[in-house]
Amino acid sequence: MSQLLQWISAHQQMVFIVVLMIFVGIEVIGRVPSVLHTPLMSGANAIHGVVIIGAIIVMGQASSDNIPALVLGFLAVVLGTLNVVGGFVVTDRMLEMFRKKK
Amino acid sequence: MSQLLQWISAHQQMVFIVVLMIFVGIEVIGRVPSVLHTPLMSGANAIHGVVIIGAIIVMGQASSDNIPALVLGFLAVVLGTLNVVGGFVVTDRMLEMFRKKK
Amino acid sequence: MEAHILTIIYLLASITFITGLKMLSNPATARNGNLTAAAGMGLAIFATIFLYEGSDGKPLGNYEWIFGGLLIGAVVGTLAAKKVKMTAMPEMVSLFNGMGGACAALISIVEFDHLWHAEGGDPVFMDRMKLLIILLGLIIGSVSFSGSMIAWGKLNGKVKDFAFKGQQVVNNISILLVAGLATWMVVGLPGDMYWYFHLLLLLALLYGVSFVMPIGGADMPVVISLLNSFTGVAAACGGFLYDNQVMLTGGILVGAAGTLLTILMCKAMNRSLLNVLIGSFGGGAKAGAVQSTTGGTYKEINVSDAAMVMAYANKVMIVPGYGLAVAQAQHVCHELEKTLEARGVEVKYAIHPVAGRMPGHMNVLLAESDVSYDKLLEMEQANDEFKTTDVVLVLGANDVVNPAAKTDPASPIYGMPILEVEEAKTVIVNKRSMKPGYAGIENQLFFQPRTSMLFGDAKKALQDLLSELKSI
Amino acid sequence: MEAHILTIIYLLASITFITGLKMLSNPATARNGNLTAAAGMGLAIFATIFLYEGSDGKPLGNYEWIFGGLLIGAVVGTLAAKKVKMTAMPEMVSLFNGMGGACAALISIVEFDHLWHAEGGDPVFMDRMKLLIILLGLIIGSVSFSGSMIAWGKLNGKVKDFAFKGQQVVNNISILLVAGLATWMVVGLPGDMYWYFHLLLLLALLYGVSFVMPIGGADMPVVISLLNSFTGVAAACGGFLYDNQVMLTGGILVGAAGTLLTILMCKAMNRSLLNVLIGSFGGGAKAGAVQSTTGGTYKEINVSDAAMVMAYANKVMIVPGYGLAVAQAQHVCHELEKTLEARGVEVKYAIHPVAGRMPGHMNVLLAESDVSYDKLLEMEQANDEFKTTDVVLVLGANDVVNPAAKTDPASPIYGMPILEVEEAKTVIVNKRSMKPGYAGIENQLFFQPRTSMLFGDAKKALQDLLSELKSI
Ligand SMILES: NC(=O)c1ccc[n+]([C@@H]2O[C@H](COP(=O)([O-])OP(=O)(O)OC[C@H]3O[C@@H](n4cnc5c(N)ncnc54)[C@H](OP(=O)(O)O)[C@@H]3O)[C@@H](O)[C@H]2O)c1
Ligand SMILES: NC(=O)c1ccc[n+]([C@@H]2O[C@H](COP(=O)([O-])OP(=O)(O)OC[C@H]3O[C@@H](n4cnc5c(N)ncnc54)[C@H](OP(=O)(O)O)[C@@H]3O)[C@@H](O)[C@H]2O)c1
Repeated sequence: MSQLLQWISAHQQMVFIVVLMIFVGIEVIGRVPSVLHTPLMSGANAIHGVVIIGAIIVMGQASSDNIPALVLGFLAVVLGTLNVVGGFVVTDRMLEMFRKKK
Repeated sequence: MSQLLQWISAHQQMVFIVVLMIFVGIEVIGRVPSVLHTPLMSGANAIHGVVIIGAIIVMGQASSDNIPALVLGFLAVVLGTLNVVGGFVVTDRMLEMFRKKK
Repeated sequence: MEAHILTIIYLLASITFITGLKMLSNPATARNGNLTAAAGMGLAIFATIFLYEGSDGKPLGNYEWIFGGLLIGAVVGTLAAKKVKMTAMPEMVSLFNGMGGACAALISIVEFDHLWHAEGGDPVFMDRMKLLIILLGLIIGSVSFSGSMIAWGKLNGKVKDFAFKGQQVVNNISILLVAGLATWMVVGLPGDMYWYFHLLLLLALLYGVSFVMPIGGADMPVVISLLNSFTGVAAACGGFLYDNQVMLTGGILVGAAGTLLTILMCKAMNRSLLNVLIGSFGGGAKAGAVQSTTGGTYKEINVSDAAMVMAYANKVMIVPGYGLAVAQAQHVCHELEKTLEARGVEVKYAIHPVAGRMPGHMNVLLAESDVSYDKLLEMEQANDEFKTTDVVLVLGANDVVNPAAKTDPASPIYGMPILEVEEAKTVIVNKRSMKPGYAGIENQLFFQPRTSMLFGDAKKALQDLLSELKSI
Repeated sequence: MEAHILTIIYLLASITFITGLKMLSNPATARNGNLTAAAGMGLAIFATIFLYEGSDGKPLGNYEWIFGGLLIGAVVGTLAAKKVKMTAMPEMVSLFNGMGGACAALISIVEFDHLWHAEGGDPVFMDRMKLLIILLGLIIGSVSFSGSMIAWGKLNGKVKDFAFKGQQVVNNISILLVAGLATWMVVGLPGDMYWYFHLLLLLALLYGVSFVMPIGGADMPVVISLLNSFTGVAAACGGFLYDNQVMLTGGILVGAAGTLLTILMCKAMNRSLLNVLIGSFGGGAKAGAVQSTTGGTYKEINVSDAAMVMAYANKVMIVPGYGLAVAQAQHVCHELEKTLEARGVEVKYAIHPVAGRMPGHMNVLLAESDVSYDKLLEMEQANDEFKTTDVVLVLGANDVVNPAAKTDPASPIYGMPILEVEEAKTVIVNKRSMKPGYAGIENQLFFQPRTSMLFGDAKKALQDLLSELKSI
């Protein structure tokens, strides 16, 4: 428990960022019309693809004799990229549909 | 310039907090009906009275032989408290008016 | 351990500020929102006093001074806030806002002194970023302080509007001067900085005065809202200075929300912020100047006829405006409403969002005289009901019922949504003369065939109407 | 220097994520919002590759692997996203979401390995908080991965709904098991943790499967949205692990927004999230069970009569529903619309927000067949126009036109706003049988005097109508 308190205190700014971000996330979406639910979900899906950055770091820091780390890291990069690229492209396609004839 | 860059980097989390807070501030208020403009202004006014915390720190850290610091610090505490207490009380009075007969 | 708990309390306080502000922007939760933020603030204050540790690990001292200051501030603040008249509330807010600004400036002064002495009077090795933050806090706090004082003076009539040709130019030059001096101090770290610092303080205070001076008294709510967000930013500077999250978040929150609120207020009047600040119109002084250009003929009605028309109507709609507030006629107005209702007439109020001189002015005013909440119609509702209304009684309102807002693109109020009273069968307008209102423009409504003018001070006219009604 | 620039780029990227998401929630700006966020993401990715420095100050290596991975992922992702059919998009999103979850889990696996080897295989001195974060990332990522895979399988029909009695209990026990094991690992730091770690991975994967398995296929959009926010939180764990602001903000942003979006989706169907997750109804399998309780009599209409009625109407309103999507009849529908318009009949579509099986389903479907955007009326508009409509053609819709939502408080859809088609002069309902729809309840609309049933597959019925119309 006291370890947790200490950790929070040491990372207080990160904790603040998390809390603020929660507010931002909730507020930003508050007024979305239901037609946009699917594209919004898809767009958000692409954004959490930011996990790719972690994969890149893992990959980039793996020492070249650590085969398992290299393989797993490589897999992570591929999957993360799929998430990001596929996510944004599919969202764009959905939204294109909506606006086609406007 | 590079000093600024370095400072931003060193305080990156604070900078993030500021940016996020701006988003929060804007989003949170987005839908206020105009009847509430005055109480909202007044409530926000009370909240920036949080500057009182700075005044308390100044006051609490002033060495007891530093008369100017003591006097200025004391003044700051009084003014800051006026801001906070007066601000919240006056806001409450305004809002009481609105809800009287509901 | 103390420091960890303090961190968490600060986090909680920041959350109460955010949720409090959010609740404040909804009528149903507003009051609780204010209390929520206040509770968070109280927590943060006491936690700071007892748990704060400086960078050297020492707790705070000088408790007697701190509590003395808190006590004085709390007592005076509470009394002032409780005593103030309803209509004087905006000036009270301005005063409190000024206090906050002054507090921020004082902190900067003391911290500059520390920094100066720490370097033994030679600023060559000063921490530039720290200096920058101190100067920012000083400038913004001072401008907010002196500007708020002027705004306060204007609202209670002690300070008159004052502008001269080229004022805008002088203002722009002074702000450039302030910014230039501050930049130079940070970049050049001049040896005689101590003196420049106080020059900067003086300049900032003066700028606050000259910034607010030319703006019309009626625009003060907007100015106060702007200065309010300034003080927020000044408080945030303190947050950077002490690496203090709650000051940072609270300050920035108000800075951002206040700026948006200022813009929303301007929008509600269909003006831009720039337009308000440059003060192109809005001075009460100007109101007389533009009057009566088209002329045309209008009908007068006398008190007994007006009383008769209303007594035999099915539905009367009252449109209150600035004149009602000036005449302090809200109580008589409520009397009239009750007398009419006793005769079986349905009476309602149509509230325009920017009627009067501050947002919500009419709601507060009528609430003060015990008018029931569900008799107050918002603009949209009211506009739906005018068609079925027999008599509209306009009491000291002008701009908010001016059809030019819909029809005349050249009008300064063009585009502002208005109360469409001309849809009712009869319109009776009470004001003292044919003079225009806040926006300084003619009102064609007064010349329409269905409109009759009932001249006189609102309070007097209502009293006369009341006694006529009772004798019918 | 590089590190400073990287920080600022991360800040920019976070801002693009926030503004992008904000723009995505408004139809006019949605597409640009997506591009904005994508641009920020690209920037962050390349800045990381070239500017990132580990805690030891070393830049990243293994460029060939990184770029190889990026290239493969980008090519496959783009192709998949471009090739997928419009109606299969939700399953695509689910697939991509699973990839993100897997990525987060993989990161945790590698980092656990590092941590393990750094301690030389003895976890006594492990950093507990770091371990906790790694485990959280592992669990949430794995659940999101396996859950998304099942959701994907359900949507494309490869996986069938499967539930047994007590499934809910088994689920609750497994999540408790997962949480308990993780807590014990963090608190007890057992020496054979390496094995427990992989057990945890397995359990989490299994939980993801058993969590999604019992939920009805039609509820998958809600589940995907929930898993989407899970992956966001998993990404944020990575942010904590690497002290990386952009992962933290991006992840939490999606976590919070995704959770809210999930709730909003449920609300639009007038259900609670809990109700969806426990799967009390919603399985397409159940639909047949509750049917035809009240009975009553309904009228049938044959194709030529239906064609006649529509051909001589002034205004026809088409209400598309899930059946239209199943029958893939959108193109024929558009044909019908054009043919009617050519005869001078005014044709419009009334779009209910939750018609079909995913939000916006009908809009996407009709857009695919080139129906003009301004022919699509939202629910409120449509409800205003039904009074002046001669013929309403309901195509494979059921719940969204069920008057029980307004009249029967006992009905599971009570309170959901519906399309009030019964206000029109004539209602023609096309479906294959009298079976109920998604909610599994009877529809009184079918038994009303103004309603006639046109049985048959939507595509077939429309083709028949079309040829009849051409021969009139
Ligand atoms: N609410 C806000 O937040 C706010 C803030 C700043 C500015 N404003 C502006 O203020 C205006 C408000 O419109 P409004 O219609 O309420 O007021 P208005 O347009 O300013 O008109 C008020 C009228 O009341 C009359 N009047 C003054 N004293 C009176 C008395 N003792 N008895 C009877 N009548 C009296 C005046 O005519 P006589 O001189 O002929 O009597 C004047 O025409 C808008 O233009 C708005 O943009 C509003
Ligand atoms: N949009 C979303 O986001 C979403 C997500 C999850 C759940 N839901 C739920 O889904 C429902 C949507 O309502 P809805 O009115 O669109 O659909 P519905 O109530 O499910 O009704 C669809 C009807 O289409 C008929 N049908 C099926 N295949 C057909 C075919 N080939 N040709 C002609 N008719 C066919 C079925 O009747 P027969 O079997 O007699 O043909 C069925 O009654 C709501 O209850 C909503 O809450 C929506």
